[in-house]
Amino acid sequence: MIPATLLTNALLVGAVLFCLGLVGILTRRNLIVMFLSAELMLQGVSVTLVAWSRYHGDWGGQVLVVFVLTVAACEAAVALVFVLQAFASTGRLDASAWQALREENLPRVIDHGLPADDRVVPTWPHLSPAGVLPEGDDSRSLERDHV
Amino acid sequence: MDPVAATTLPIPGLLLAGSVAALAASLWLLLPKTSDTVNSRRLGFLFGAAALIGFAATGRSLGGVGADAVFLTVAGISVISGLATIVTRSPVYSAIWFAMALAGVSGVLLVLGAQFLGVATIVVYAGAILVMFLFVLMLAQPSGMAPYDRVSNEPMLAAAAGAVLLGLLTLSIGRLSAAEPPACCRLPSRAQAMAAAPTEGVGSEDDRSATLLAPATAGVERVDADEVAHLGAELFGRHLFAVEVAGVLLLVALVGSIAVVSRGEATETDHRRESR
Amino acid sequence: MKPTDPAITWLEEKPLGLTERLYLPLFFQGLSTTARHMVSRKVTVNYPEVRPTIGNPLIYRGVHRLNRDDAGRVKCVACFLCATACPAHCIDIVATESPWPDREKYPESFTIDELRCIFCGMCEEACPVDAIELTSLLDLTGKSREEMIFDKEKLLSVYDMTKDAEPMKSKTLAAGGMATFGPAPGSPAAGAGGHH
Amino acid sequence: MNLLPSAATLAALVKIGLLVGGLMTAAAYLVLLERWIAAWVQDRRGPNRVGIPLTKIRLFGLGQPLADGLKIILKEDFTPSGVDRVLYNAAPLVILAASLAIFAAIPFGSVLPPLGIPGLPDPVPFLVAPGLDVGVLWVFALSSIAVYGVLLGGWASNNKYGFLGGLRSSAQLVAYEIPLGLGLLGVVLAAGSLRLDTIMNAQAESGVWYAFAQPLGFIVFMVASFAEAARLPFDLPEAEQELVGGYHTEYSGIKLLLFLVAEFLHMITAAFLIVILFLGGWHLWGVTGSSQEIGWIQALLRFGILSGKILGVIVFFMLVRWSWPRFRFDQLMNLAWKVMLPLGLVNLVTVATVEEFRPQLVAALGPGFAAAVAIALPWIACLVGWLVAGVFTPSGTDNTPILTHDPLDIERELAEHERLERSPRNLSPTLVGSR
Repeated sequence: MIPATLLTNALLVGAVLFCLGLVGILTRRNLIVMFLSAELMLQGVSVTLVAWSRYHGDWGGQVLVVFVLTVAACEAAVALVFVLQAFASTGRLDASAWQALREENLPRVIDHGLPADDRVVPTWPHLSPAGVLPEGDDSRSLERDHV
Repeated sequence: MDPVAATTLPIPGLLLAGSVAALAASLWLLLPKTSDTVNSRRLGFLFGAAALIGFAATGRSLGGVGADAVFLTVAGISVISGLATIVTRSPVYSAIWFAMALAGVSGVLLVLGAQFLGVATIVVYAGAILVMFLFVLMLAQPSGMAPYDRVSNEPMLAAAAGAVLLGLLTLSIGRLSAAEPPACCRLPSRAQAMAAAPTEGVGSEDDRSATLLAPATAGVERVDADEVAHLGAELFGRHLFAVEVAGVLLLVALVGSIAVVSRGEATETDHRRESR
Repeated sequence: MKPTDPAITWLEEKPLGLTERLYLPLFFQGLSTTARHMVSRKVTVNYPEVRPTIGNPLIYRGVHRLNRDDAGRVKCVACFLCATACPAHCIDIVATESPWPDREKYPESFTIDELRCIFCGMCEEACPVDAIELTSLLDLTGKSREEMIFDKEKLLSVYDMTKDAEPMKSKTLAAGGMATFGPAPGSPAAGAGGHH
Repeated sequence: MNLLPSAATLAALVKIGLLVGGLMTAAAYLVLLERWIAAWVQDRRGPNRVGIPLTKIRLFGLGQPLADGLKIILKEDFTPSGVDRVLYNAAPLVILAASLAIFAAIPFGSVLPPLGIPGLPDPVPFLVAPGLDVGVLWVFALSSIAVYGVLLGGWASNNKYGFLGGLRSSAQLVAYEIPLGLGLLGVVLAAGSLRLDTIMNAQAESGVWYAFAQPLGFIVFMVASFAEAARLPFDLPEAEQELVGGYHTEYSGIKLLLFLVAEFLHMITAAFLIVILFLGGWHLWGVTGSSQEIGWIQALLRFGILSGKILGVIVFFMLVRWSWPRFRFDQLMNLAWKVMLPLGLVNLVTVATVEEFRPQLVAALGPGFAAAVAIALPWIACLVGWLVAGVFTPSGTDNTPILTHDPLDIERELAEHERLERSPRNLSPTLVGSR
């Protein structure tokens, strides 16, 4: 049992986390950050559930949080696979790079506000291959008596 | 109802509106945009601090924020880290901030007396899920910041929507405690019902529900000693079927993700195995 | 060498037996080996207090010395064979006409840079008169590079210091009847020695 | 307002101080012990020179940890260019803080006799956070936090060896947490509590250590805790021969010290858990008794026995280091997922069955015979599981690398080189100008 003071405060924290997660999932474009925002919303819901559960002395809310954890784990496994597949095919973690599921007659979404990729791609020195070609032909190595 | 909550003031509307506006401005300024400058971010932090103080003040008027220093600390950690999670440009840092937020949430759960869930959150989220994400992030983005991390979709609208939603939620939480005990709380809770019931159940066949009474009568400061045992009994008693379903769900997710990820890579290894 | 080279013999790995696959027998075997070595006699010594014992000083390659003959003169005839044989080029000899009738030259100066020396023992083997030898002195230390360049006097003093403990190898070998390898012991006119 | 800390707070502070001080000293001296054992196993004598400074007293080299610590602290704390500074500096702190915080839930003795100080619970337990109901889970949570230190340290170093070490390490730690948990679940099931002190008391009361009651769980837990502590034969994270130094390749000075101390703390934690969960904790038959009302002598005796057992396990850890070669990474993962996980499940099911049907067994066979059956069943499960695992292990594995092309095909390499040379992207401006 917890006092009502703690209940309202915990509810407030849950609400803040939920809204922050909502803003994150609406605005951010990186697939993984979007996923983190969704998890943030789940955290807010968990706090709320536990607070009510403790307030009422009923264990149902905590049981529900256990299921939230389970679902989050499943979600992470499946989502990560799809994110990885998207990354493997496009080389980007951008949500808008993943447009293969749109309707056939719809045009492709093109980002106009996207800044140019000004990341410096490091150019590594190309060293000449190490070693020298072995002399003679391979057939002579048959007669070789030592290495 | 708690006497403190019953005597609290109604929420000052102006304060709430101000906090909502400050939060919206802060979110808009802090979210990644192409027009970002150092000063705009500073201003965003300023607004964010103002919004935090505003909401804390609102919470205080709801029922005494500041009574519990530990709760305030962990709540502050979780909220600030949550904000940082969504506004940080580098995804790796974003994930680190999310881990901090998790630590804060876990602290909140511990203060609320849910020991098992508090620690399980860390084990499952921070220990397994987030590590996987860090793996992917570190492998996918070795250095620099991708263009899509430097802009966000409709930051102004989203910030405003989020702030307004938070204001509304705060308002309803305030109504909940400031007004007469609302409908949901007027219903006798299970513990209250048990506390009201005659205590002849103690020592009889239903020992579990008898100990469940104890927190209600022994006062709010007492740490619930057998929290895990209660949760386990509830989980595998009333909700056994749901637990089974959750187990199947986990299995399906595992098999599904392995099936999807290994579809493209199997050929070469299989070929080699066959040839040997 | 390419992996396709026919000179390579590819070995099939022996399949694991049941004991090996059960793992624990090998586990305890490994542990018992470790435990046995933990209590066995140690092979190292507490060095400055306890001197390590040199098994056979005749084949140990420590600090050099220049031997003296029976008359106490330096035995070297300044033939430069050791300096020629030295792979590290650490021997420097200045030869001059010998004041004695039994040889033509003798070393006016004979220096070895001990820091450069790799202690391979080639000089010892090349020497036709058994003048240069490697002793079993193993702790060669100094505080400066100059100190580690041994001149003729120092090398002779090493001989004076070690001659009782370690007589000349040629004499030891002759006494022990082990002169089957190398040139005839003690004969200054013996040819280039040490091809074994 | 009462500014003076309460007696309970003071007691907690004293316990924390003793524990942290003891752990730090123990970590320092375990380094010396590790070097000694390494030397003895290799027929050497080991460090035995450093004693009391400025005197000739050598004390068998007991001053060595002090000298080592001073040396590494006074070394230059070098930060390479190109690192992510925040995470680079934070990683050692994270890992050390997490490794230390684990001990909040680990009891390091039984209880003190009643002191009669007002405000203190009587008897005083040897435990920093006695109110924590989920001690085992706490240990798990914080050891999973320690993964962050490794992963971030490796990534922030901007070094391929560091990064590979970090990735390997976190994959290994995450994978072996599952067999670790399965081995532990059997104990939790049998003791009926997640509190480590309750688990110890349960073993003391019955007199049957869980290592005897659940041999398979003991083996699985032992192997998994070796892997969690990243000790040989599971020291893949910092395999010197392959990865230079693993995730702490780029670290030096005091930050490296923090990493190394955290590693030793992991080993101490693993030893604590093995002793507490499976080897009876402070209990020894006929010596310590099992009651909670004890005098001073018995309290200290129990503390001594616990410490002795832990030291024994740590010496075993160190002996193992010199006995077996390191696993390859695929073997490591195979062991975790294909051997240890099923064995852990077998143990869990056996223990659950025994615990479920214990009342019926006692009713049918009498208490003595029922106890014998309850111990015999897990042993049979252990033997069967071990044999099955052995028989179904493949007798040879195909380790030849899958080559997309001959690595010694020099013509191909030369052609590739020429192609890169010709591509304009890689030409520096001066070269373009001169042509």
